[in-house]
Amino acid sequence: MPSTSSTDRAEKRARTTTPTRRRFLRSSVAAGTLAATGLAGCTSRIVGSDDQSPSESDPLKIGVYGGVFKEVLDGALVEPFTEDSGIPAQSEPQSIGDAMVKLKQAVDAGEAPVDVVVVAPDARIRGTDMGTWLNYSPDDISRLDAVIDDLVAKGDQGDIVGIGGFGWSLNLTTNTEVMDQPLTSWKDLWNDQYASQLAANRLPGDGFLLDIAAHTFDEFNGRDSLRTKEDIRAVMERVTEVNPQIGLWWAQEAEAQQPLREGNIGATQMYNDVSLVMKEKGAPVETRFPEEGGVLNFGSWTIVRTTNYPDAAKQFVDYAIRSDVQTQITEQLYSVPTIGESELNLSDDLYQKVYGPGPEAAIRPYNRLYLEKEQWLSEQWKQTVLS
Amino acid sequence: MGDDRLPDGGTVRGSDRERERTRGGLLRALTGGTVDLPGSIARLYLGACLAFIVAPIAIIVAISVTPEQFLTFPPNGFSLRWFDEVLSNADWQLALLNSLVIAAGASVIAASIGLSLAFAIDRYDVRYTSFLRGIGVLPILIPPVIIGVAFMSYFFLIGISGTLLNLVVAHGVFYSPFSLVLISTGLDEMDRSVEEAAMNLGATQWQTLRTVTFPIIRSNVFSGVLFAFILSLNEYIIAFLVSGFTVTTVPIKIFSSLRYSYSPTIAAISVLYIVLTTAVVATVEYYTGGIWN
Amino acid sequence: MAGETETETPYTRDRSESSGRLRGWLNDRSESIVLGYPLAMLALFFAVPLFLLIATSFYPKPSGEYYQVGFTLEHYRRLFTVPLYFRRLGFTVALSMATAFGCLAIGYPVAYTLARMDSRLRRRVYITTIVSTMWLTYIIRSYAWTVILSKNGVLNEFLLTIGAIDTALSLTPGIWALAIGMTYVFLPFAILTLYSSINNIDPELEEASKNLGADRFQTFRNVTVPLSKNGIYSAWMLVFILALGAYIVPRLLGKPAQWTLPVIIGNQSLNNLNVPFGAALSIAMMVVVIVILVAGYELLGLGSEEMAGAGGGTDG
Amino acid sequence: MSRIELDGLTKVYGSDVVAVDDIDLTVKDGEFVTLVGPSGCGKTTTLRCIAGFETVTDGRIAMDDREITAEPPYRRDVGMVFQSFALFPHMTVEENVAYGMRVADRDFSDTEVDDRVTEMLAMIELPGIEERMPSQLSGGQQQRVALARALALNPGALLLDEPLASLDEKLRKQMQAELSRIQKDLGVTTVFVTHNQEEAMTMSDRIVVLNDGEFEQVGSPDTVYHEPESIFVADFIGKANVFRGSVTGGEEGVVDVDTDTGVLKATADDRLDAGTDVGVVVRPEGISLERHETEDAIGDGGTRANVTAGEVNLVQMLGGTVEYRVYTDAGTELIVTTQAGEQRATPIERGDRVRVSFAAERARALSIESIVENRVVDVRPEIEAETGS
Repeated sequence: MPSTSSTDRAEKRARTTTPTRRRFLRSSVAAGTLAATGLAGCTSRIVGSDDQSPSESDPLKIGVYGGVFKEVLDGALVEPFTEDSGIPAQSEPQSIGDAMVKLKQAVDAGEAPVDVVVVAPDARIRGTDMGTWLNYSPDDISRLDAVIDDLVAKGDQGDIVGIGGFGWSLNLTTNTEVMDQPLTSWKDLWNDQYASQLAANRLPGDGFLLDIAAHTFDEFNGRDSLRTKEDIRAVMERVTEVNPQIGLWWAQEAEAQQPLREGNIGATQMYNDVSLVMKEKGAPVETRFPEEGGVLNFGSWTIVRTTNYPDAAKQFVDYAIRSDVQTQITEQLYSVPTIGESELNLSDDLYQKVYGPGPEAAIRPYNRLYLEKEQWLSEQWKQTVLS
Repeated sequence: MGDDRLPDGGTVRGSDRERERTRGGLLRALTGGTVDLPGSIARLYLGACLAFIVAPIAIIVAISVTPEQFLTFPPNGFSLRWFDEVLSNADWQLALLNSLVIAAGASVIAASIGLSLAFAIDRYDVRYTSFLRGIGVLPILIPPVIIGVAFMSYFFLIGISGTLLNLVVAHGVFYSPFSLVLISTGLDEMDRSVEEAAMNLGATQWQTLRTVTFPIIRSNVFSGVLFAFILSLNEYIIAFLVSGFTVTTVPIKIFSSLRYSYSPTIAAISVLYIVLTTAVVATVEYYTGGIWN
Repeated sequence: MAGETETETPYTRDRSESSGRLRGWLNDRSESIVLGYPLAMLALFFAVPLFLLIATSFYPKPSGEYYQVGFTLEHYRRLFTVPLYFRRLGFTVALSMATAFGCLAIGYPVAYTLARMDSRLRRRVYITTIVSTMWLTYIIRSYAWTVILSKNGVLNEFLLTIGAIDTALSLTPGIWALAIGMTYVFLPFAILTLYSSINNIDPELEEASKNLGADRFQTFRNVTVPLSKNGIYSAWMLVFILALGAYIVPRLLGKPAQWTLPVIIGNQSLNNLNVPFGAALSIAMMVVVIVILVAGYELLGLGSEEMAGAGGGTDG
Repeated sequence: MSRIELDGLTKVYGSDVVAVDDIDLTVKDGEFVTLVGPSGCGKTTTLRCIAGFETVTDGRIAMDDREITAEPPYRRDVGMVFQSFALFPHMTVEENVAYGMRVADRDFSDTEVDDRVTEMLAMIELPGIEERMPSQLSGGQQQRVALARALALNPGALLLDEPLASLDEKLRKQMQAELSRIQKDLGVTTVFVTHNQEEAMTMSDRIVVLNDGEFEQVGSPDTVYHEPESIFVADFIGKANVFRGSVTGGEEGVVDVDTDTGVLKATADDRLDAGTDVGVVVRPEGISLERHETEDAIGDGGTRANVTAGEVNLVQMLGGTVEYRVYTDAGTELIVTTQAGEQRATPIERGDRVRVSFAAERARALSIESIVENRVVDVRPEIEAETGS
């Protein structure tokens, strides 16, 4: 297996980057701190221990979003996995979007605070570039074939970086008590009859307004209109026109959900799955796949490079793409499954709910753009769109 | 009163006040000691201020009993399910416990740093007083986000990461300036001759500190501890960064669940906090005979 | 009388060196301990991270990647050339100052009334109430204010009912919601600080002033306020600093144009992983804040008092 | 009780502020010594050096034969009463008085402590106030409690730092007496600091007049008052009329001084050379007043060498004495006091022309080098304020 050698090297490197100097610092400072505070925390995992299996006291740690997300994943994935494989596993709720700095630092320090983590595409790409993820052989994942092709993120040599776990579609969700009709087109964001009544995600790489504008308006040419700064500027110019309509720029879903429920805003960009949960729980909201297509993105299961349990982690990822697991998660979260339709056992109604017009109709965002030009973009964004 | 009436420079600060006290005492006796302070406008203003303080609490209490799965105001019914959720859910319990332990440890560290530094600055003939004061206040001047990143890098560098201790130390150091400022203020404002009186009566420095100085600046010290405790309890970003992935506090837990809306558990936790505060403050007041008197 | 006291029970001090060894040791070393402990803690857990932070602000950060060890002035150049950042810094400082003054304006009368309240029970109830608001997470307090200030919120309904307005005001998110929210979350800090300070002022001083013919306002201005100068400065400074670091409240109650520098720093560090630039922004902010605090300290004359006090009990 | 010795005591603040400059003083066992002087003269610093609150720059301090220069305050056997009283505001009177016993290394039983507190409160004539808080006491009561506290452990010496300064006039008089009584009863060595010369005069065995960190004069109240060794002392202790001038001649301890008021005869301790600038100091009670009804000759020679005329500006009854302000024809204002009982045929009133005279024995010529500004008459403002009210 020639492809694993680089992986092995990476692992080895990680485990041996603990020079004595740091050990010394570590022990002396820790001792000092202990003495100073008289408080003992739980000891951190120190890299370099022998590769062994996860145990009850040191289970396989899975980084996931918290709240309902964690509840569902615990019930549909983590606990069944432990039952099935006998490997103790535990989910760790995190604000994953903010956690990349932490992961990077931990990995650089040779530590693995979590072993497996589900990340959005931008974070996955970033992690790949920074060497945060473990690259492993496709042979390690028995069910790989079931996964929709482009949802397996691969490294340069064909080794695996991440495997799609579930997806979400960014749609338009309307409070039907405030607005007569649910919004059905992205163009509505540009419609000045909705002055101050709408909401949108403020992060360019989360709200994808550039992608949306490039796909929605005829003067642009989809992703091709986002290749050069000059072109992007033109699209951004167009995006700036949504500003009068946007009464609320949010960064996290919950920030928009409350105002939407309470009618403080009439409609917003919102994830399909979140909206369906909201509606199910009694909120007066309707979500629509916009005519131009929802913005479809997938969260990938990635393995942290410095993990002590690469084998257990791979087993977990393999388990996460089992069809019954995928079905369950989809049923409970209304997320988009990442394995082929034929593998699943979804009702038509549910399929309709989560896919709408189907994956082919969706806008697949230009994720890499938001990384390659991030500084420029974030500055331009704050100075034009958000001003 | 001529210059001669000024206290000898050698006497302590506050002696002027003491002198005024006597005069005031006489005046008070003459005037019958009436305090005619808040007039009706003042009272109205005060009422508005208190309403400003209380209104949000009332709203939070109201939404904590919503039977619905979202924060709802006004609530469409009455249910204690969210209290039950907080009190019976092991994750919430752990997060709550972590938060309280971290806050307690951090407030102890913050107070100990603030107290000793305030004393050092105040008491000893230390050169560079303003330098020390500056150093003491500096931690809080760095935005939490970035000090969080710095702490995180540092903890990884020295190899302690992902423990409660990280948070305790990070919060303790970060919030120590509050203790320092408050205790310094207390020391500045107290009549220092009482300490000399104590030493003159045979009390060692330590005894003086324990039996005289500390009781007098107690409300300042306690405010410092309280501030650190509360700020630590509420602090998200530093905690998030230095906690690794394994230590969960209440704010971390709340933030991690933001994808699926604000859960009314937050309101329930808040109400529990209010109850807890009332209990703690009442107990402390009862046993100490009044912190803020 | 002298004879009487000296006969049976000699009420004199025992001057022998019998004090406990530990206590003696502590006393002998108290100075170095009292100064050494905080300095060691700050050196170990603050100076070193701060140094790392300063070093980090000079590290290059290639696009899409993490920062690398090296040296570049790029971040500082960007900070000074892109007007966005200084504008935001200015806004952040202005907002924090306004918050601090707002907290003083509301907090001082409250603290004063509390300190001069005759009923101990009532005072305890009020203080406990004020303290309890501090325990609410910023998120929930921000939410409570959106409930009050939003378009279908309590305030709008009230104003519409009494006919003060015709159409609902859109207050949140917005500058007013932000200002109110910031003031609200930091007010208890101001009140408690001011309370401790005002409580130390002898009420008889105020009566003395009134007795000398000063009206209530003059007394307040000439007696109460000057005597609580330290407390006022402390309260102002605490709120100012807390407000500067505020992250959640501006995010939840402000429009993007009103997001404060820490939000941007957070965005840079967490979303863009540009820690070096975040560090540079932080250092710029720190410098500006220090300048403001020192200026305030000097302006209020606290500095000169400090100089006088440094001599300790001199009469020369 | 103990003897206190100061030997070359020097205290310098910073690098060049000399608060106390090389002073030597022995306070005898049981003696009441008062340090008096204007603000900033170093008297409080001296006291604080004895108490151990200031580190001595140079010199040594000893109690009896034990050197205590470097001892911390809590190992010195001195009790102190502070200007602000410094009662512990968070403790009751009992706790305040018992404090020294509570913190002492040796154990006092509760009964011993109770007994002693009761005894001390009896001594200060405030029995039964054990449970009160300091804030519930009047200034005078606080002062006495502070005294009781300082004396509870029978200190070798008692230090009093302007303890009466914050009391009103009547209370102050009362406390002066009280303090003297207690001090005499206990026979405790006492060092008293005040800027009020009157207090110094009435209470002390010896007075030390300090100026600018140095001793101006040490002596009994009587000596210091009647035989001041410098203009400063004359000026500071009691009221004094000072005529500036220069020596023109003289013999046998009496010199002639040429002043604006004319040539005055005054006694002089030292031989003052002709041409020396001097001040002629006359106490108010050393001057006689006579109604000046006719323009008859001024100066009848002999003992009444010093005579001038003026107009009465002010007449004040001060209990036992009457004080007059006289504006002389030479343009100076004089203070003159007479016994109230000294009946005259027609009382002298404001506006009357008077003849002013004093004997050479009542006038002292003192070298003027230490006096900078020309203060002809120095009326301590506080006295004016007190007596005027």
